[in-house]
Amino acid sequence: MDKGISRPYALEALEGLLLIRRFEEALFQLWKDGKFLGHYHLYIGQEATGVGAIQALKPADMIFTTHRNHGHLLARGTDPEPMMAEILGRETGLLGGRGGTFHLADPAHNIPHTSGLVGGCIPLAAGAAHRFKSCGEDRVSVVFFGDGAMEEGVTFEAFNIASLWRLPIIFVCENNDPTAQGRPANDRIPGAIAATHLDQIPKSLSMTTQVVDGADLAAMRAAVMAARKACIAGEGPVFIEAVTKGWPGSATQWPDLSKTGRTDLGMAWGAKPIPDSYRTWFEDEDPVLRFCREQVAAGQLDGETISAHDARITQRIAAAVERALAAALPSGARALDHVLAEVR
Amino acid sequence: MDKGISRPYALEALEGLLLIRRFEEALFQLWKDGKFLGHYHLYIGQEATGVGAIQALKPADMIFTTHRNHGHLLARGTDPEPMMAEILGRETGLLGGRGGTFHLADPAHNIPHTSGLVGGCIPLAAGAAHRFKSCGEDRVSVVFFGDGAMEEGVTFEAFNIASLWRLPIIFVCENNDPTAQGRPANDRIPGAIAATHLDQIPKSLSMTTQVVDGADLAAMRAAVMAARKACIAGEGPVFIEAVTKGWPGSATQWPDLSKTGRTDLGMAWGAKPIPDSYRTWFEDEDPVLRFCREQVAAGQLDGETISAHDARITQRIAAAVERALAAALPSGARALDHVLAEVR
Amino acid sequence: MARITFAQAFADAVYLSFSNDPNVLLIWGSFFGLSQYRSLSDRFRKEFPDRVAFTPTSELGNCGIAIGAAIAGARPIVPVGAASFIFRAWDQIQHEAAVARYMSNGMIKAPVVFHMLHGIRGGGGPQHSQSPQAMLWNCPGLELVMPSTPYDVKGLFRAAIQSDNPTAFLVHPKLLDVEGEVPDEDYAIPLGKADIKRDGKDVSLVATSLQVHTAMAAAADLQAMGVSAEVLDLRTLRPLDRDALAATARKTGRVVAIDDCPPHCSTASEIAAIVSEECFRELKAPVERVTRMDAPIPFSPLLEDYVSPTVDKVVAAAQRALAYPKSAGD
Amino acid sequence: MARITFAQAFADAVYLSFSNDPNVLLIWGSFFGLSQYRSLSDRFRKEFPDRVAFTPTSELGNCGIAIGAAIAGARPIVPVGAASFIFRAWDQIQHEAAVARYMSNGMIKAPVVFHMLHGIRGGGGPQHSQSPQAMLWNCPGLELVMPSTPYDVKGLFRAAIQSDNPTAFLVHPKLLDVEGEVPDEDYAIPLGKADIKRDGKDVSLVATSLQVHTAMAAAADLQAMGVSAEVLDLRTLRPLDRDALAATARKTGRVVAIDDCPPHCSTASEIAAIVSEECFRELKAPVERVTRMDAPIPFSPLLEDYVSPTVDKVVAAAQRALAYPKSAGD
Ligand SMILES: Cc1ncc(C[n+]2csc(CCOP(=O)(O)OP(=O)(O)O)c2C)c(N)n1
Ligand SMILES: Cc1ncc(C[n+]2csc(CCOP(=O)(O)OP(=O)(O)O)c2C)c(N)n1
Ligand SMILES: [Mg+2]
Ligand SMILES: [Mg+2]
Repeated sequence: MDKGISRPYALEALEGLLLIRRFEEALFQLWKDGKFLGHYHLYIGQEATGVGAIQALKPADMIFTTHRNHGHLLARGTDPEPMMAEILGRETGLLGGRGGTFHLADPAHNIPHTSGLVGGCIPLAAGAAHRFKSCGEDRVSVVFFGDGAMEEGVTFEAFNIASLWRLPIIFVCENNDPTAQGRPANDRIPGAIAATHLDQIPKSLSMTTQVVDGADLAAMRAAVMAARKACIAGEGPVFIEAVTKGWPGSATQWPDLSKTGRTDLGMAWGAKPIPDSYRTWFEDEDPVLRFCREQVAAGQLDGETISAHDARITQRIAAAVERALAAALPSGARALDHVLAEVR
Repeated sequence: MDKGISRPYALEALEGLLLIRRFEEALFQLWKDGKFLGHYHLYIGQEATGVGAIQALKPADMIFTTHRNHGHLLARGTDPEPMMAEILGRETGLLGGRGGTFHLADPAHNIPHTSGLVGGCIPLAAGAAHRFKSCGEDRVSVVFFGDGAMEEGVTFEAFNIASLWRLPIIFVCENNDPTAQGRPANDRIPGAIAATHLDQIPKSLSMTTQVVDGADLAAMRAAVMAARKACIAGEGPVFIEAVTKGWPGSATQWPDLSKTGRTDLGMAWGAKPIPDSYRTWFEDEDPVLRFCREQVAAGQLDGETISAHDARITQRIAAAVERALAAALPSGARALDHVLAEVR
Repeated sequence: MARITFAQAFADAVYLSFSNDPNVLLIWGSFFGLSQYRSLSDRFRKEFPDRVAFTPTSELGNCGIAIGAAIAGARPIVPVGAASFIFRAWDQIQHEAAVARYMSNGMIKAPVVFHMLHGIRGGGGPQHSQSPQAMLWNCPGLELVMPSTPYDVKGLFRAAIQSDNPTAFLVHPKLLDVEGEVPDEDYAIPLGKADIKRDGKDVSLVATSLQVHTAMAAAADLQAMGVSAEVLDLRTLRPLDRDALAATARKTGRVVAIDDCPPHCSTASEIAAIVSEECFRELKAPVERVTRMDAPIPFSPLLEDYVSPTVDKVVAAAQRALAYPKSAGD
Repeated sequence: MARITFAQAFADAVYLSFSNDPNVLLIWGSFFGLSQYRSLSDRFRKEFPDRVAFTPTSELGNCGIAIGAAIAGARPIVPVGAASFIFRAWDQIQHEAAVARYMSNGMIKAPVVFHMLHGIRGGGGPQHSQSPQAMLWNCPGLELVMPSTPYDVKGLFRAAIQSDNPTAFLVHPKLLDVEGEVPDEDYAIPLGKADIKRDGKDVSLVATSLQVHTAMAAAADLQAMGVSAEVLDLRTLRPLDRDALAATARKTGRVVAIDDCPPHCSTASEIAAIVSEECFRELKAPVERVTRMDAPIPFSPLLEDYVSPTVDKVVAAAQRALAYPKSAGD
């Protein structure tokens, strides 16, 4: 499995990583400023998983995701402006303001429906794979979910069916809490799983599995590419555990950007010193810094190129925020649209 | 692990085995005669599992079971008459006619509640174990369920919690369809499981597991005894897969006793020739014949003793049937009793 | 036109659906329970093997698979067996199927037909006798179809499978061998059109599914007592034919609503509430509700009968409505 | 007597329950959602560590564990978090907890308290805003408690935990910081006793949980218009205080039933049906139902508001009831 990544793909990946990072940072600021209410989940620390995985897919493949979905849409190419607008409950939002952060979806990019319930999308994704297989289409279904979803029975049921029916589906379990396995639940809230390794569970159901460093973009990309090939060849589902260290700002309840601050990319190529607080995060764990550092070290991208991209993307996100904030809230009277389709 | 079984236990076991076999045969006849309506499930072919397992328990241990529960109650010492009466919907039934065959239970013998839903009792049993553990009581909870329950998410969830909390619970999975694993579901109705061995699933959740020949009474007894010890020692749950060959009368939908007929125990000691049809059943698989054959071969019991027991038990069952049939149906006006407890 | 059983008409409708639309998939379960009609499904199993998938016993996963397949363009049918089992899949039906279209602002759809065998079946006991129609009517975004005759099951199934909405399609197992005239050709009965199964002028009996037959038997008994009862079969609850309901209530001024759900927040309660709203002035007596009692369903027959809606209870309710005094002083 | 928040009173009641009964167990979840009150539960977590077990995210399993522990002699509390999540556990609640006593002919009991945060919470969207009270009222064998004030939550929780029945204990997250006078000592409010939260004579507003506050605000608005509204807080739905409901309906002749469930088969429908049965003659206008509309809950605030029961809608409903003409010709 070649983990290399050529320059065009590296640039595309950089675009995805920075879009996500700057989007999430901007979003945190909006929340701090009281521009939207409610619970939300940032993808900071997991960017390389989503970007690497989605780079390996074809446009016709279908993606399902969770409450922590922003990164997946951005990696897929969804316009950040209607995403931001949706989170702000605006009329111009992806879903006209009906879903909010929990449910960002983009049917035009084959991300049709996002469940905010733990494990909710896993059988849906298997169902889409079943449809593709029964139509003889060369498409795969991919579902992203957290390690917490391994605790839900619905996940087990969907794994079992996918394995029995040899469905073309890639299960990407984003384990952002890799110390939780095998520990008694009493050590932590919420819950835990009794497996010492998460992939024991799909393995017990005869599924092909792979554990990948989720902060290693090229490794993720290669793993999903291989999994996609196996799926299309009719070899059945693949389970990928993408392991990432938890971002220090991932508080139990609310994300806390104040800990690591707005990311200064200069830390990737020595233009900016790495601070003592959260040093391991900046030096080893932050997947965006890591990608930039590796690309610069390999001589494929340089600090200047990266900074130029960053400036453009930062500007793009700022503009998206501005336009989203300026958009109107949908008026109440639209609330009864689309409850049911017209009877034909 | 000593698989031997002394004479008093052998006689006790014989009692259980014959009670179950004669009860189920009588029940089939009642159904054929139209004495009760609805779906029902016989324990024929699995007698050694229930009798062996339950012999290893203490009276204070708690037992949960399924739609295929008759054998478990009889092995535990429940009087066959109120069982029969319950199946016939009589006032004198164990549950006053509220439950029927699906729900036979006997709180006085610590079989408090039986669910007819696949997997329904598995978390309940774990809950009882949790209660015992949190009270510091030296009691275990035991739950019997079919291989089909491995397909339900609720089973997985209960396994996970039991393992995380190291609960004193023994999961007895009665696999009466041992050819179903690892096969695509399309080969059979209903469903299947993608594991090539059922115990892979609890193993993936760090549980101790053991596969036992469910037709070998002494092996079942020894396995449950050891499991009970481990539970009481705080070592956490044990999963036992008790494998039995399907009784030829286990039709997909309705049991069919006409295939193997009323069991003639003489086949165990050569007093009665073994017919050609279903020869492997009679020679190798029928757990009642097998137990009798082994005991006679070992010189611990003889045909005469066994026949005498059989005659008494057959007579007891016949009397139970007669009294159950003679009992009244509960009158409608009782139907609203016990919906809710009186408010204290 | 032929005289066939409800089960046969149902199987014909499923077969037609497979034949007419390559998107129809079957996420296997049981159409006909353990009845003698099981073999009727062999036909579509054998003719469309690529579109029939056999499932494990895992209702939540199975329904989720169907919903996902629907989102990806299929029109799956999931026969879950006893309606009781649908409680395992409650979350996927309520939270995914029923909201998918709405949450997407109309961009996607999830046209699954969830078929289940509901109701008090004779010996089903507390866990195999559920009637979830009241709970399902309380779930926005879900169509709810409850046929009562061979003619209706064929036409309503054909409409349900063609609808772009998720649909709960409830059949009572006691209906399977009801016979009736059914056209050979394909037809759909629009959802949301109630049907007057018997004309009458003194009292209206309003029901769905098996309870339409309870109502018809009660109407016959009432006829013998000189009372002319109208029987309105709502056929579908969402969409509801509110006009037909109001019309019969206005016509007779006396309504008995019949349901085999538990009483509180039952479909009978909803019918009572609607009728009282629409026809407050025209009602000559309070709407009578005949439902299952507020108890689990016991196994034994006299107990079961006691808590069930029955012909006698419907007749008694109609008589109470008819005897209701004109004014407090009467 | 002290002035404390609803959350504090609730936490005090849980603490008292732990202190007074060694059988009380906590199958961990979330009492107070993500609110600032989360830390209130630290007290019983720390003082009774052996009786507090932390669960995985597996609602069906967790509720099953609690039911099993109850059958074996415990009195567990399961706080499942958002009421939406209870749909994952629907089967165990309906099929095991609610029928255990009945099916055993009274030999066993399953006294679990299922606690959940129900209702339209502001930005909860289609999957985190469920109000399952109508569906739960449709489930025989289950007590259903919906407190509205600090005083009530303490007394009703104490009654629920002492009851031998399984109980659904629903709290609206918007109630958590409501303040009120609460006695320091232990007390229980018997289940099945409604409470007149405001006396009035022209129209009765009937509600539970947060909607009691909607009703109180509407009553204040109506007062300003010269209308005297009575607010009846049912407090528990099973058991129901049918007498208090009939009494207020008789007193005013005009009833508005308020609920944040979807409309069909809602608790408002049940109240309308009961009131129409009990007080047919005394009613001067049809019972008005103010419920959530028949749609999933959208995320954006104006959309959410549009489909929710609001003070304005209650005032308008009361006015419609008051303006209802005495006879068709009026
Ligand atoms: C069925 C259900 N139960 C509980 C919740 C509440 N909840 C929201 S996020 C979350 C934790 C999920 O953890 P994980 O799957 O690892 O995802 P992460 O947030 O770490 O990305 C929980 C329990 C929910 N959304 N759905
Ligand atoms: C939740 C649920 N789904 C479906 C059923 C219908 N059903 C009854 S028995 C059975 C098969 C169970 O197989 P297994 O667990 O192996 O038990 P066995 O009958 O072989 O002893 C099924 C699917 C049920 N009772 N409950
Ligand atoms: Mg996680
Ligand atoms: Mg089996």
